[in-house]
Amino acid sequence: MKYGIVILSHSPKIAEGVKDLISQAAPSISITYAGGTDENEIGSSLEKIQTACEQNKGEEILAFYDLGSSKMNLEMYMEMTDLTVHKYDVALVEGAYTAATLAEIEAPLENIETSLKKLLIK
Amino acid sequence: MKYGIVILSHSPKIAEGVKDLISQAAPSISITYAGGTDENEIGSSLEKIQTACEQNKGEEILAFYDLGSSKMNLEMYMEMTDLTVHKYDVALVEGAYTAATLAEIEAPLENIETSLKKLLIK
Amino acid sequence: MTINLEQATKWIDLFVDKLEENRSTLNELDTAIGDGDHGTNMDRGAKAIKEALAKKAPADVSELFKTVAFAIIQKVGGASGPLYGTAFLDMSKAAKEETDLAKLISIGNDGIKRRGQSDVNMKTMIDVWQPASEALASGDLTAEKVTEFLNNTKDMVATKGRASYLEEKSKGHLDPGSQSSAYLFESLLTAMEG
Amino acid sequence: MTINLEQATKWIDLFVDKLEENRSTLNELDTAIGDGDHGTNMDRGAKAIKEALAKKAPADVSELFKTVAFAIIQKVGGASGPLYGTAFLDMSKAAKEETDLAKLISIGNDGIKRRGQSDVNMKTMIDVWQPASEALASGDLTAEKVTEFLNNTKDMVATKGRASYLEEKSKGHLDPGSQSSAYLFESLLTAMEG
Ligand SMILES: Nc1ncnc2c1ncn2[C@@H]1O[C@H](COP(=O)(O)OP(=O)(O)O)[C@@H](O)[C@H]1O
Ligand SMILES: Nc1ncnc2c1ncn2[C@@H]1O[C@H](COP(=O)(O)OP(=O)(O)O)[C@@H](O)[C@H]1O
Ligand SMILES: [Mg+2]
Ligand SMILES: [Mg+2]
Ligand SMILES: [Mg+2]
Ligand SMILES: [Mg+2]
Repeated sequence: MKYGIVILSHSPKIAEGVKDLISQAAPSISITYAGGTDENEIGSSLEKIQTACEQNKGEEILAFYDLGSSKMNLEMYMEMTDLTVHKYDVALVEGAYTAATLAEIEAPLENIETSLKKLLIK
Repeated sequence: MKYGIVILSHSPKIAEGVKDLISQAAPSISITYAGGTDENEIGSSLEKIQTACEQNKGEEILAFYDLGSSKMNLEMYMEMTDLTVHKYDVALVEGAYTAATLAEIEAPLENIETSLKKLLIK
Repeated sequence: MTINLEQATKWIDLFVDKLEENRSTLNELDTAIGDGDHGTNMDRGAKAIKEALAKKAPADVSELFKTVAFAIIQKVGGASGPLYGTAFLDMSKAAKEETDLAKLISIGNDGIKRRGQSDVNMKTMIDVWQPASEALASGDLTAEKVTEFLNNTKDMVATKGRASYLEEKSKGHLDPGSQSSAYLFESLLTAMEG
Repeated sequence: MTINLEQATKWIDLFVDKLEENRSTLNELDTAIGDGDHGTNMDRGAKAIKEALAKKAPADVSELFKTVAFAIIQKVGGASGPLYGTAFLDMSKAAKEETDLAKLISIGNDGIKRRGQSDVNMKTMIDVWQPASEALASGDLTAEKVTEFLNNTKDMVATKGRASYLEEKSKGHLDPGSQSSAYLFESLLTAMEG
């Protein structure tokens, strides 16, 4: 599979819920998530981000996050990893849904990114 | 309390997670949510929307949704109710967070809406 | 052409049967360009309609449509819930005074457009409802025409609903909501025949 | 002025103590313009640093900073995690060659700016780090100055971090990350004194 999706949220429930939601529209896409701190409280965890990215089955990763510290942890991870991770500064739920829908029909990255541009808010 | 926040999502987990996340920044704001169908599957429920709005303690409601059918159910509810419900076509998580933060410090609606305008994506 | 309670009841009964029979067809269509649940959603609505009608037989067409609307609104769970729900709710209100079928359908169509902020050519159920309503008005709606309206959605690019996320790639597939609407109008034609 | 392992160890020990002592102060500052967890976050980091240092005594300043960085990155859980974490990680890399304290702090400051895409006057910890780094370079950093830098954040309007959601209303409150950074530099001054 070309693209996998990784969801990062401060809330474990949001992260899991986004996976549930977008899986319906993209049943064949690998979707992994990192939600909350190591103790599953509101926050973010570099370790969870790492695990979510490593367990994802996509050749390249499309990553979506909610607030600033998820973004910073993601960028920190991107500096450390050899995986190809694309980070999008778009609305979390809506952006992940859009990307999943398009990845499901094997749309090229260019098309996915054109659609995501409309959701840029960060 | 002047403004309460209602979160509508196709996913019960997203709805609850958004409440968890924004409660941290807005501990004194009434935040209620409607997630998923009556059977807690992915979808939306007019009845849950009604309950969430009726149980909210705000004098006026600021409502945030994820996808089209939540929006349509919300609009349907708005046609039926006497409550004042403001619906925002913005990024769900980010919009609700922004509104909650500002409502917490009792910012006027005008200010809240100016901030939300930057998150318009629907 | 006017519609009476007997005809309207038959219409809804036939529609409900078709929805239950074609649950998987509708799901498959929705899998291609949506989230794969349109059949499940409408089937849930169908069962709720049956149950509500079994509980209390409506006294007139307006009450029948209201029962249908409430069952759909409460139970469908997808976008088609508020859409079909608004159509039947608006038709129910109108049916208090109005008995002309074409007028009622046209009012239902307007309800869907209002609720969905949509119009023809967006690859939605409107692409069956609106031409069907027009054909009814000119007295020449046939099952063939309904199929034609449905098939026309195939080459459209969706600009509303979930399929719109696919943009150009939504081409080449029938719209699931147009398929369920085709069942609705086929059922109507059969009910009005005899 | 250069920094050696003994001084650096003392610095971190003092910082960790201050974080633990002032957990609720930091939480209160963050409650006013954030989500109320900066004290809890930094306290978690402090405990992780202590634990990591107890497990394995670092051989040099670079290793010490690396241990601090990893503990913070792994345990803090808020924005301050990657921010302080990047500062100490970058200082750790630089400390392999560099012993000049002002240079190291300046490198840490650059790390925070890179990670946070931020600069001075955005009402963040940068507003303590950057002037402190400059004062160190000119050899005149004092505890009074640190307090002054911290107090300057009070009238700033936040344009980064959670407080930026409050826009104008973020005025009139100290930035919590600047307060924890003030503890960091106060600890540093004490450690370097003797
Ligand atoms: N804005 C809209 N206006 C009109 N019809 C719409 C709109 N959005 C969706 N639809 C119709 O609803 C159908 C999908 O219904 P369904 O699958 O039950 O809901 P969901 O998309 O929430 O899963 C589409 O095939 C389309 O015909
Ligand atoms: N982009 C940024 N650049 C620099 N510092 C920042 C940035 N975002 C936040 N901060 C700092 O982090 C502090 C908040 O840390 P903390 O409360 O632990 O994290 P969170 O905001 O995720 O809850 C702020 O007071 C500010 O000093
Ligand atoms: Mg569907
Ligand atoms: Mg659905
Ligand atoms: Mg905080
Ligand atoms: Mg936090």
